[in-house]
Amino acid sequence: MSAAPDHRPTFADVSLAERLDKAMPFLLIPILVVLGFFAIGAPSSWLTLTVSGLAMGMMIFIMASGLTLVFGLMDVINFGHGAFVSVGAFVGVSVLIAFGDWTGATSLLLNMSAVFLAVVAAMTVTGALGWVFERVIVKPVYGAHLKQILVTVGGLIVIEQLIHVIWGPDEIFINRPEMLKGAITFAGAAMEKYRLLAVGVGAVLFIVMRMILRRTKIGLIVRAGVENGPMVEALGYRLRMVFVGVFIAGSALAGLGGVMWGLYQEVITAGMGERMMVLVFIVAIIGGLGSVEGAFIGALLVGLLQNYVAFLEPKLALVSNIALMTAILMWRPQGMLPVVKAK
Amino acid sequence: EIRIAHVYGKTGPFEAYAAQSHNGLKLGLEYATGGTMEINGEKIVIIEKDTQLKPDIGRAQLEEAYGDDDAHIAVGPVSSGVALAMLPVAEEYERVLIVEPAVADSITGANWNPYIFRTGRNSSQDAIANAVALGGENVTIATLAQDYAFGRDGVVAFKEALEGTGATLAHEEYVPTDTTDFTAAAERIFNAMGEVEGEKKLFIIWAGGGNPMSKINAMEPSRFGVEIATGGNILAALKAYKELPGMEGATYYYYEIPQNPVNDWLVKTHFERFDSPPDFFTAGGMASGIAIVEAIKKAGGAEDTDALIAAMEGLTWETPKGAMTFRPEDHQAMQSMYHFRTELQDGKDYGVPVLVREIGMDEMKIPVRNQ
Amino acid sequence: MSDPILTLKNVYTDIAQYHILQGVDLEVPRGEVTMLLGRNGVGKTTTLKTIMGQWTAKSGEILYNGQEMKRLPVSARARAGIGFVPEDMGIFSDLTVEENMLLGASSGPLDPKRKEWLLGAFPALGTFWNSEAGNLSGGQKQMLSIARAMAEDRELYLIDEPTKGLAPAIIATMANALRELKAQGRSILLVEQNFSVARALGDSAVVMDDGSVIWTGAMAELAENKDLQENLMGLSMEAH
Amino acid sequence: MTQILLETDALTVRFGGHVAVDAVTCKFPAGELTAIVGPNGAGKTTYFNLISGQIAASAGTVTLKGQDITRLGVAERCRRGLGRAFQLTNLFPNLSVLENLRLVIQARKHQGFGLFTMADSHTELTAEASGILERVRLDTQKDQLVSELSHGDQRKLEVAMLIGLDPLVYMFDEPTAGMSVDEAPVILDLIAEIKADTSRTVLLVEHKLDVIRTLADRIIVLHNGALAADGPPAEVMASAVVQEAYMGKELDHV
Amino acid sequence: MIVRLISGDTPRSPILTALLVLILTCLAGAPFIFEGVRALDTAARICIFILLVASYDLLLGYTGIVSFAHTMFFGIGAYGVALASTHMGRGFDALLVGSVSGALAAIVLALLIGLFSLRVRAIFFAMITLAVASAVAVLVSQFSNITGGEDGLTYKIPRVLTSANRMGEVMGVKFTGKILNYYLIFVCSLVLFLTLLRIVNSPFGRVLQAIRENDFRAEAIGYRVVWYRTAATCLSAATAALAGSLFAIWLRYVGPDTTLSFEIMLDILLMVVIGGMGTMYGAVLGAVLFVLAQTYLQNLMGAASHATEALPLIPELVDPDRWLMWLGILFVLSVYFFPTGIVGRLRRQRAT
Ligand SMILES: Nc1ncnc2c1ncn2[C@@H]1O[C@H](COP(=O)(O)OP(=O)(O)OP(=O)(O)O)[C@@H](O)[C@H]1O
Ligand SMILES: Nc1ncnc2c1ncn2[C@@H]1O[C@H](COP(=O)(O)OP(=O)(O)OP(=O)(O)O)[C@@H](O)[C@H]1O
Ligand SMILES: [Mg+2]
Ligand SMILES: [Mg+2]
Repeated sequence: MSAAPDHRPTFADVSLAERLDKAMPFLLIPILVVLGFFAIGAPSSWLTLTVSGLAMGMMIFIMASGLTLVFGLMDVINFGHGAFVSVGAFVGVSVLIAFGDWTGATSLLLNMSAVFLAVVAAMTVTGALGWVFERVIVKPVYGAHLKQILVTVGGLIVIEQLIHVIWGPDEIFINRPEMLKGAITFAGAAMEKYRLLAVGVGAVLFIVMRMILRRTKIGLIVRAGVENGPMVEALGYRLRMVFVGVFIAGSALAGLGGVMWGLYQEVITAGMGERMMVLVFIVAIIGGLGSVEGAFIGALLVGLLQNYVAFLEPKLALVSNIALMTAILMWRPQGMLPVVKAK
Repeated sequence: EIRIAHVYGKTGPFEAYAAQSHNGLKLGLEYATGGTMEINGEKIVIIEKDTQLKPDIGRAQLEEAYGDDDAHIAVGPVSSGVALAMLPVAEEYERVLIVEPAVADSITGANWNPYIFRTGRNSSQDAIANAVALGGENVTIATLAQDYAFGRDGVVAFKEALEGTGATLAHEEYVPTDTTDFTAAAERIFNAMGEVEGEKKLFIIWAGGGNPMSKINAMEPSRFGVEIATGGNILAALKAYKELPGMEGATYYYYEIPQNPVNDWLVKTHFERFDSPPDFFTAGGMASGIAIVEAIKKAGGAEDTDALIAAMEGLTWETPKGAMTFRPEDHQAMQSMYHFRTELQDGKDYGVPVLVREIGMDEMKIPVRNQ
Repeated sequence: MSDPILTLKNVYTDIAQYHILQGVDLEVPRGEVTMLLGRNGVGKTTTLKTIMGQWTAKSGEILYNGQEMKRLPVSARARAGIGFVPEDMGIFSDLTVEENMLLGASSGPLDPKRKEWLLGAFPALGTFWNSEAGNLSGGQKQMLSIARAMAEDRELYLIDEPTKGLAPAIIATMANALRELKAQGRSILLVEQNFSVARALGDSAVVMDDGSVIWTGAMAELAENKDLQENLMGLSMEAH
Repeated sequence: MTQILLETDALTVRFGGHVAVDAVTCKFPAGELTAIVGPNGAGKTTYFNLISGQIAASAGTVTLKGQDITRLGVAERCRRGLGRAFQLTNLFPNLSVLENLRLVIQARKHQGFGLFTMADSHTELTAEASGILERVRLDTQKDQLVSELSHGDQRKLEVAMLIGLDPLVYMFDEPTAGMSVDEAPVILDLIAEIKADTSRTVLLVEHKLDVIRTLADRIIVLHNGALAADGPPAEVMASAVVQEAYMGKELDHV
Repeated sequence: MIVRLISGDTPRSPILTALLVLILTCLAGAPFIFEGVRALDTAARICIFILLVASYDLLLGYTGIVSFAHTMFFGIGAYGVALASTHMGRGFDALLVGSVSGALAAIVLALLIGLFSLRVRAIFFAMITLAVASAVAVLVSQFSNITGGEDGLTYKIPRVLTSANRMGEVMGVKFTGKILNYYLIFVCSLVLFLTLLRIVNSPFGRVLQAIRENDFRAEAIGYRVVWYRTAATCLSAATAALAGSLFAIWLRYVGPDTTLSFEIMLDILLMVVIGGMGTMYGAVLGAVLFVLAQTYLQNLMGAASHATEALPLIPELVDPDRWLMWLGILFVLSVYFFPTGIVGRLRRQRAT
């Protein structure tokens, strides 16, 4: 066929500064770690703080990962996420208590099996709950932020109350499995074993999520669907199913986050997830909506910064997260690595 | 009839504490009236009001209790903030309010008025009891507390009380209430305590969620020779003590500690009714219930508030914790506290506080601060 | 020729309380370009959307390959082999051009041959392959919308005013692309205001007025007959 | 010589490396209608955006009546006399037609910060707005919400709002796009009327050649962001660049 | 006259008019119509929340700005009065100084936040205000030597306004200072509400609506959107602060939970949405309904659970202790049943 007349637009070189600007988010963490080293001085303290900060970041990432899907990709402000975290913790802890023999044994295999079972149970329950939540509560309010806030807060309250009904109003204390107690000491620094586990889980989750979103069209379908659902359907995709699926995945991840967080806190309450919501939203925002990488970097930044600041000047620890968010949004109004543009 | 209003946070985060307190109150009234629920032939009516843990609602509920329901005496609430908002209402309506179990010192301190009595312990009592339990020659102590009024006041009282014991306070660490990661705080404490000689203790004052104890314990403070210490808590929270056998501190109540007829009755009845031991706040609730009955008996009725106040000032009565006395100056109930050590026991999935020594009410010099 | 690929029989469609389509009958013969013509607001877009399922037909039949489609959801109709270029272009503006194209190929990866063919017709898309589609110029968006519908081989294409905002040179290449599709045996239902395009491409024509079809016949016949044009569409289209 | 109202000097914008508008220098005198043509993606809309301030220039200046306005914001430029209608309708959908127009006139009269008067008591605004609506033949629909209007009526309102703004420089971006053959003439007549006012200047982006032939006093051609031709219509239309790059081969001969 | 008073913004629905008149009458005569302290307290709370919600509606409904920092301004006003009364002693001068300085502080803070909205997207702005508001709440509990921390501040207001001031009987009701206090609140709320109503119906109000509809175009026709947004934020903040001052005068107590908590923020949001955004009258209906539900739902449930005692499961679900759950369900249902709010629904009913 005859080609159209070709118009070659003029392209100028992209400057080094612009290229560096692109890579900047990935450099933030090494920069922060180095700055931390000089500010703290004592190497063993620095090592302890760095490792535990990274681990804390990983746990925050696990909780924020589901939100990155639901809030970042699907553009649903779901305060119910906090309730899913709590439910995940309660279900997981119930399983762990039921398998008390396994968690009490000094066998890593048995311990991990119990934790694995707890995670599976928690994710199943929160995933199912997410399905109901999507159908009953969220479906009518896609695209309407204010209403999403109201109905999901309503859902949050109801789920928290149901936790009270089912598990009673008391907080539940739980001890970690035997082999996950205590710390490994290395070069004068103590690293909790449990945190090392969290690092592993977080890293695996990160890689898996990245792969799924890169290799499949799911991310694209959701983003396109948020902007123009009818068009996505007209291209032949069953958008509803994709939305429901992603919502379930996000809820299940909240459940995973709940188990991890519950085991970290060793005490669980119905409001535990709700209390993390502001932090989790901060992570999703500074990372850039819909970006797994962004949320990952954001979570690690938050974890590290919290620890460094709390060590150097505890009074400032309170505002460190908000200062971080403000600084990043001033620098990049859409967050660090936005996949979806904020409206 | 005698109308008693229980104004407390039935719903909200402290639902569990509220239930304990309410059961305790009812058991107290039952015990003191010998099961009749009548005083001098007059029936006791309990009116329940839910503060939802909100100060403004608490206040409105108390006004309603005094104003619309015409309650003679009110009891409650759980939260200090709510209690403080309620205090002026008692003065305005000129009715007695028995505060139980809110702990803030200022309830019987700066914000006190003559209509306020408190059966629960106050923060100073807690702090001083702990100082007595932990202090000693050649002991160095660091504190970790929440960075708000409750935490700071607690440390100040603890510090004052420590002076007489020969111990020194080496470091005060404050962290935000919602802290979840205690690594930084622990590092700071270890850095401060690492070089110190002698016995080293880290005293943790913590209220509500979060669980600094086991998190700091996981960082192996024993590397620096630091032992963790803290006060007592509700049964559920004692699970966290399991990790710390041998830990010492002072507690307000644990059902196996006090040996007296009232407590025996309480434990027995509680097991019968609820199939569980009475907890931290059950004892306090019961103490307030018994106090009400004793006071009304002594005053010859609940109608005349001035007579009631006169009867209550200096009143000594029996509670699950032994005798208590409302001291006339600030209407705070003087009471014993218990120095404990945690032990692991078969059949209990928590660290059991075992009595080391009862700290009698005369041993603690609780300052009067309502002037 | 075999039976028509698409047949509408007496289709009625309401939007809210308005009766928009009032008994539309039309046929799209297999392997041909059928023009859907008419003045503004007569219901051309509504007809396409009803076929696609974005509006629900209240009554009547919509037969695709002889199968009733009225109850099928939108996505099922698309999977049955219908490509759609909507009037408002339906660009996913936050996605890149590449991502838009990937979504166009809904049943698998984007075939490299097809991609090459489309970029030949619309070189601007290749130039901005990795840019955000929202930043494209008006005409470039229109090209993307057309290319996206063709990213995958479909049996029937529904195309709503593809030439608006396009420069004359691009209109010519687009017309060529449609011709090539036809040569491959694909069928096209095309709504168009630009009469020279209609005349150059159309095999048959369907003219609508006020929610129903008022004339059906060969495109050549309509193109020849100025009086007929004036009768059916108010103005002779040649004049503008 | 007539006064130069608007002037762009080496006006340039880059998106990343892409130079979308490339050093365009051009003067627009009063009393003239300039048509801007060029292939898709040539930078016509972007050029408008640069003039009206919707995007910031990477280099070059925009001068209005001799004053450099390159650093001013959109609202400020508008207040100084740059008026713009949009390619895609861009109205206040849930307000009435009349209210849309009143807002424009209110803006021109700087009455936006009246806090304690009742908006409806400003009858002079209503009167002027009604007058304009009559001119574009929208007066019967003035109490309807804009979202309930048909596409063509929305386009008319778009033009009416630009008239209500009464700017020195009128900028139209494909005003007749998607408009049917019987609606377009109303708009074109209005544009011709504006053009007749010698204190104003009109810039018009169009792809329809017949519209350009009837209205334009002058044509400028943008190609890959750069100014490729500038001159009287007949001359420009005949030039090889325009033939080759813009119009391609006539459809009928393919 | 009345039409001028309500700035020409008539309710445009007979039912709505009837409801508004009913509410106004009930509030105006509350001390005489209803009995008991609880009822008076509820009426005062309703007045204050109408004002607070209306001020939020100016921001959300008219300007389209989603902010979670509204309780922060409410709190600033309340703390203004509390601090002034604590440090200057009881007296009207303290109330005045407290209210005015509270409103000024709110304006300054709103200015800062408003300028911030220059840079970030709407939804991020919402999240930032959420974070800022929670940080302020934490700061208040931190600076306990000034603010009383978690425990809040208790203080005295002029004796004239307390029940200790007995002024004889009116229509068989003991007319105390408390009733005087109520009328102070009622009148202030009414005047401020009418002022807000005037503002939203002024030329300025129309520009705000334009900005909500299409800020891009508003800018393009010559309105400096940031200025208008900032002005709206400041006005709304100042009004919220005044509502806070009234609340402080009524309660004689302030604390973070009563004035700053996120829960109150959500209540406000719900009231705006149930009532109908961008209508002002929606604020009235929303506040009345919600405050009534909040106050009496528990009692109602108590009665219900009593009545259903014999049935299985149901009494447990309607147990008064589970009232929060029903509140949650109310959140969900009200959004379903009143997508355009009660006012929107009533007005549409007339239209069709
Ligand atoms: N969402 C809607 N709500 C109400 N009426 C509508 C809606 N969409 C279209 N209409 C009306 O339906 C009628 C037909 O519209 P349609 O878009 O099908 O016309 P068209 O033939 O495609 O016109 P055009 O040539 O302008 O694209 C018009 O009168 C229009 O006003
Ligand atoms: N915000 C932006 N970011 C990146 N590129 C942009 C942006 N805006 C425009 N462009 C690019 O600049 C070029 C010029 O676009 P412009 O919209 O000005 O074209 P146009 O001449 O109006 O074309 P059309 O006739 O198709 O409307 C296009 O290639 C477009 O992709
Ligand atoms: Mg159409
Ligand atoms: Mg353009």
